Amino acid sequence: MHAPADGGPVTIPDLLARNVARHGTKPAYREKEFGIWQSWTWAQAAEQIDALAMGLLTLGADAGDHIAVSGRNRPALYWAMVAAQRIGCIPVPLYAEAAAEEIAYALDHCGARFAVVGDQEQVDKIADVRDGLTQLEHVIYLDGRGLRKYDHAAMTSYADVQKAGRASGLLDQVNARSAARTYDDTCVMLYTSGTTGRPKGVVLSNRNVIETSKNSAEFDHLRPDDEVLAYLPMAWVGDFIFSVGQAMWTAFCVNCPESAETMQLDLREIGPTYFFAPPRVFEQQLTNVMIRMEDAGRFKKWLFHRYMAVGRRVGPLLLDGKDVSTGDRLNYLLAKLLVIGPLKNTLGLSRVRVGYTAGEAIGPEIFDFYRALGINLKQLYGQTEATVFITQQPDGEVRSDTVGVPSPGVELKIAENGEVYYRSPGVFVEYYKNPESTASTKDAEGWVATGDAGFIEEGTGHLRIIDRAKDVGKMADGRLFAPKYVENKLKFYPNILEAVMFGANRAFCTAFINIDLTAVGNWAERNNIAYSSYQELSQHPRVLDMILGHVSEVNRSVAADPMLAGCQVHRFLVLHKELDADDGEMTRTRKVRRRIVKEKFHDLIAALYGGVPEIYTETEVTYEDGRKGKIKATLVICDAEVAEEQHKVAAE
Amino acid sequence: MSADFLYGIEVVINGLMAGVLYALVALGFVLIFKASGIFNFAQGVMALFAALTLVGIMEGQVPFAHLINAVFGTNIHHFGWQVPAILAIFMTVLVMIAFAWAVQHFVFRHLVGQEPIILFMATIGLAYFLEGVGDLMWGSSIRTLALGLPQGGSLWVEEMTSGLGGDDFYGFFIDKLDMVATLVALVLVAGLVAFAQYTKQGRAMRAVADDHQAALSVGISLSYIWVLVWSLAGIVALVAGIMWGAKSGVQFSLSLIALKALPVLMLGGFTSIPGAIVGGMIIGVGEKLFEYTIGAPYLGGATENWFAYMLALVFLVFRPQGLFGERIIERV
Amino acid sequence: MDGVAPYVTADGRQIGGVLMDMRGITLRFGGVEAIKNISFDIREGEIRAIIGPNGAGKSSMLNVISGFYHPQDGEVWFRGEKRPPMKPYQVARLGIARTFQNIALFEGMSVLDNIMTGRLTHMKTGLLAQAIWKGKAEAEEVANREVVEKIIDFLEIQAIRKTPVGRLPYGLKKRVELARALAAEPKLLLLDEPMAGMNVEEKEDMSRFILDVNDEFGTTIALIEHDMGVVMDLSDRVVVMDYGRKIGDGTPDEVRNNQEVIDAYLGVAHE
Amino acid sequence: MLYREAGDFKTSYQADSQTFPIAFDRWRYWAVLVIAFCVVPFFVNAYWANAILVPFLIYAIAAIGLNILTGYCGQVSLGTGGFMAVGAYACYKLMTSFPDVSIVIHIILAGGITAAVGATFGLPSLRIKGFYLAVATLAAQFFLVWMFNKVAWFYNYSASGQITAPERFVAGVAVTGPNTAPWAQYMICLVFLTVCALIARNLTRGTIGRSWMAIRDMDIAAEIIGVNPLKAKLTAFAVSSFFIGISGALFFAVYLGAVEVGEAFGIQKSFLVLFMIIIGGLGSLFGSFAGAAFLVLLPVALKVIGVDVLGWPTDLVAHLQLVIVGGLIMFFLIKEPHGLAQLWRLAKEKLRLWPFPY
Repeated sequence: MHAPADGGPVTIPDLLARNVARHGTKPAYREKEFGIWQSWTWAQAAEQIDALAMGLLTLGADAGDHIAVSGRNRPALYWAMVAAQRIGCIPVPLYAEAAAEEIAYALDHCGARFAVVGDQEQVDKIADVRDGLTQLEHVIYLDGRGLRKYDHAAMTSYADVQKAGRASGLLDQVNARSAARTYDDTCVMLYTSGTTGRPKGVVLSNRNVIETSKNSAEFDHLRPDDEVLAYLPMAWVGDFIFSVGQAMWTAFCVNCPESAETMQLDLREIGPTYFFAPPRVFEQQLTNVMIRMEDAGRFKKWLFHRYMAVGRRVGPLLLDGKDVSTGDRLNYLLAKLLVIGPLKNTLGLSRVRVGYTAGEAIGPEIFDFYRALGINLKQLYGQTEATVFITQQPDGEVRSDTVGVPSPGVELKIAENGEVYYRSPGVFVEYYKNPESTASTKDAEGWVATGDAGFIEEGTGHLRIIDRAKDVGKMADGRLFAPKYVENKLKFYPNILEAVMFGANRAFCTAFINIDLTAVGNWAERNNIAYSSYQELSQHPRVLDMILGHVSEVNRSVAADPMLAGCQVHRFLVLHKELDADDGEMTRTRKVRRRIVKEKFHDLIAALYGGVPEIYTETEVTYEDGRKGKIKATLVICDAEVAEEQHKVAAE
Repeated sequence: MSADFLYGIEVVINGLMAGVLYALVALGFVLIFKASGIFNFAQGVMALFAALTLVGIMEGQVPFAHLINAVFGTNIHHFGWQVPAILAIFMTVLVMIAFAWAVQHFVFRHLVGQEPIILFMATIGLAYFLEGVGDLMWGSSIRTLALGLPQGGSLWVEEMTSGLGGDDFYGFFIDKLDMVATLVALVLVAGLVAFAQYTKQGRAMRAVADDHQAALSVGISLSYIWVLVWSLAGIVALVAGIMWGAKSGVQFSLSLIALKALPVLMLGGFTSIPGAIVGGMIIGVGEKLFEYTIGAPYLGGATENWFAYMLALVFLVFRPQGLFGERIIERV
Repeated sequence: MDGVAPYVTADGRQIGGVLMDMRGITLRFGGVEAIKNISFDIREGEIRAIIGPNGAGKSSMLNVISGFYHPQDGEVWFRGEKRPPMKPYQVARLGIARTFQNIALFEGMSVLDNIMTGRLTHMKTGLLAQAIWKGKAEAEEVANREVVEKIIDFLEIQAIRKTPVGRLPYGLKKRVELARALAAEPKLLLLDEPMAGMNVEEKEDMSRFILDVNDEFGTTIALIEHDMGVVMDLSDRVVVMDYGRKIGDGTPDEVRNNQEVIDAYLGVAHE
Repeated sequence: MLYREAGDFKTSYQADSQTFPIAFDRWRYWAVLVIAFCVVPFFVNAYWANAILVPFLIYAIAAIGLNILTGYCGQVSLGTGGFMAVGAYACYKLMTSFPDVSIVIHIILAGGITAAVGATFGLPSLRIKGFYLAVATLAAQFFLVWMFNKVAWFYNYSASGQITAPERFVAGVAVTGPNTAPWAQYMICLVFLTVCALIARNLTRGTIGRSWMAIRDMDIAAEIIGVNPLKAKLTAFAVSSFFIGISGALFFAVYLGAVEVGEAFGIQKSFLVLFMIIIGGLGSLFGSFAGAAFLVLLPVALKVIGVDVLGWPTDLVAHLQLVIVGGLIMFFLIKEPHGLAQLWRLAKEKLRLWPFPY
């Protein structure tokens, strides 16, 4: 891989310039504000970016500086990242809802001199930890609401910085700086939420970002008239690629919702044509659909189920371009008119041409539901270190149990322990200030360990992920222990929000389970089951029964697979609290931190293997406002039905 | 005394008599309005309906004969008997009470707490409805009401007064019927006032008028009171219907004449019984005098059609709450 | 205290000269004297509270200021000029907006339209232009909509923009009413018991908004409120009324320690 | 169910506050216009024109007028008949006095004159409210009718006391007079209705409309936040009367051709139009159309069913009609005070949420 021979764009600013030239008057960014979608064309956006870039110069930003960006998705913040690149700085997007100390760590680690933030909330967070941060010089805020009385010595409003910039007339200097950037200079630095230990700063070069964006954009035939909704954390590599990389490459329009609360509404208004969402978003949407339909009249319910069935049968076939009988086609047409069309529309998905989900395995029925609606929902498998794309599903080869074939330019290999390795133009440069980790992840030939165990299907060439490599363990009797695999099967039930399996070096498997409050709560209402708290609901006998049913079913399906038959859940308990990032039990991207959970709830695990019928426990929790408290509970321990492993017998 | 002046007097007297009738109908409005805040536009049609019913019963007509014949192809019209006036009147009263109950039960019970203007429009609907029902029950042809009330000018009065103004004055011409009507009206007005003042229901009525909540709290049944006032209004309507019916036949225009009571109320104020009476007089005399002095000679006559309203309109602009209505202090 | 010298409050807000000066106001209803010869002033940029037991004549005073009642006696000076007797809508055009004790929103209209009515005093296009709409009228509409949207954003009621006010819960209605008053960009904002019937949370929000309004827009605010705590926190100066008389005037502390006030008002409150 | 709103977003306040913000509604609106202007005229015959279309169009204008006054500004008027009469007679006098001026001008002027008269009778509304005012407007009704009856000048001293529309042409096509083609009647009324509706929409969506509604919903508060009640009420009366005047002119010149004021513009007319807006929906332009259509179609339908099908006597059916209309008024006021328009709104809500119940 080397810089484009044609001397084509080598940086994001280059792409910006190209888009201004080609699509100057086409909307580039939109944001729902003041009741309408404020829009900026590519030309206007470029002007805004330059103004900020010059402003940053007046504040004395040097090439190579890190500039932190934090806040909800807003055009101005995306511009801030590009503006940083314009003057040879490195944008470092941070998780807006991260706790103060996490932000402090990142700011300190990258030594950011400037931070561009959304509003008072962000400013306060930084103010809390400011004393510890020696390098941080200046904070630039977007929304001045409530900040009038703050000391503005080291703080300026975004608009003022731009004004100063416009006044300074340093455009030549800005251009000079961005002209100096090469294909292998750093494009952006992203902090991985890291399931274990401290976050690591992943350094991605222009090459990484642009090559990947180019390949993936071509892979899905993205077009300049596409629309995306930018609502996922800006610090997440996915959002950077979709809303910056691909957006810049294909020059499609990035739309920012008014606020997290109005996301669904804004989604419906915009009706994106290219849509990414982690499984939980699709899950939530589906759960809501089902809940809302529960209150519908008889006729509507009947209509809904009748035609969703048709959709399930015909929709996917049509999507994959298989041939379908005329009768079914007509039927599906009817379904589209009466149920699917309006439904898709109210969900805001009717225009989706390409939809992706990734990060976690997605439940088959969820997946099928959206496919039934005729939404081209595909899975991809990726990592920050790969600039997202490792494998993805081509149109027409979409399945819920695989993560697709290697993305363009990606090579795969499977180590003997089953771990998946990849090599691609997207492979990251390094972990910032962390050579050891870099070395341990990426070898000399540039192969990167995913840390996931999986295998490539014969015939299709699709990759199937079993679990985190280090989580795939052996049980006492040597059988394979793949917790994630089972946990996902469990999580596919709307009633189960989270599940954590144990069983490494044990005789049998056990599990913690989190109920989904929305789903179960609604179920409780309909069966008029009274409950005063999450805790009480979680321990309600009928709830436990229901969960028991789910677990037993999963056991049966697991038993069907000889390799994993050992991973049936023999005993489980329903946790009295939701696993929560604020309590460190999860990452910001809602991945379970096993080690921490293990330590925190050791008493419960002991009980699971101790064979007692119930266990009393006390747990420390952190409230929204950061106060800590204890909750006490007595948890029932249930025994699940375990299916016979006749396959093994058959095998011998 | 000059003849013109005397004729003027005669006009005034006739005006007063007409006024008493207006006052009578106006009372019907006041009763309902005081008790329920409903401004009953249907009062006029009620008079028409009452009169029609009375005639129908007296002539032993089959109610809804038209409809029945049309639907079942039968050809019935009369039972073939005549009902004596007194009995017929009594039966009509019953009908009006039934009507009052129906109105309360089917319509206004469901409109409690609505803005007055909505209630007002509802009564317009009621007026239409009732007119239709009346026509369906008894047919819409013009009927004569033969109660045997004295008709025609009173010679006695004429002789008594002739010569007062020299040769060209032949004495006051005053219709006997008007005199009767006046008497009846006066009696009824007196009766109503007495009823409101001295009977238990009367006091209850006024209690309700003053303050619904309070009335409720002392255990007065609102709907009972409302049925009561609607019944009274019905009876008033009947009397008015009889008088005008006897005078100019029972026909639709009757309901329009009754509309005259509206300006009377605007003068007198919607909540004041004395107001209604005085207002009635003013209107009665006013319109007759105007017609006599200006209307007929200069404007081509028939000014009674609008004079009352104009008078009320002009008057209201200067005293929105009417003669006796109490002043409203607006608050925010 | 009543010196006219501009000063700066503890939290750094500029208090300017006298904006409105009530001189010897007396108001009678028939025989009843609702307000007895009361004088006090309201100064640029301050939050001025009027407190007192029920029936002290607070609301009447507000109604006098907004021209709804016409005092038999006394003068109203606004921005250094004696205000001739005016109709309420003329007073509104002077730049005096208000909210009402029991919410007076236009139930038949959407939140947006309600707030837009607050802009009426700024709208000029004639009947004909409006009938044609395209051009002048539409331009004016849009211009004013922009102002209104800023306020909607400021009071955080974006979500209910197009809801008919009839459907809103009490607390939100109060907020919409405030928005409608703000839309007029008033020089003087009168709030008649802005927190009546609110729970603690709503009260906190409302207090925050009132402070923010005064802070961000520098709007002068005169408010009536029963909740002493709130009043003491919010206001720069307080007028205390009792039975139509003025029995105290000064900073919250001064008032708190005024014996007459304690007897008349706090005393009552303690019963 | 029929709505597809995803991707239908607004980037400007103009777009956001347009009459039909939803694309689907917009298309339907244009479709209706196209059909009304380009299709119907070719199929309309005398019966349809006289029994349904023309009266509907004319009453729709009147209903819009009254709705502005009553539905938007909250001032109930029972003088509609009288004001229509003003329009009619004004138009007649203009037609006969200036024969070579276009009838269109005359009709518009007639509206203007009616507006002036209406404003005059609106003056009391500043002092008197609610049904006091309603009754006061009866004064207008009775006085005006009486005047046109008694003052011979208005009907050019014709023996019959009637006024008869002379033949007049628009673009060479006869629109009044005995030998007017049905489609011509239809077209001129349609044009006037369309323009009136547009004007009404523009007025009600903007400043003046809001001050009307403010007065309607809470006049005291309205005045305190800066609405000038005099201006608001008088404009309401004037604008309302303008439309009613136009409808009156059309009713006389185009529809009836010859008019005797008492029967054509009597108090019954006032009630009829009032009922239209109550049934159709107070404070809704759509309601004005719906109400007019309903009360124009009802008698026709009843006649068809009662007389033609069941063979009942006409007068009986007429009486039934009274009962039904009266009943409907009470029913709507009790069950759905916002009339057909509200029902329409609810149906639309359901369709937009389909398949969800909420």
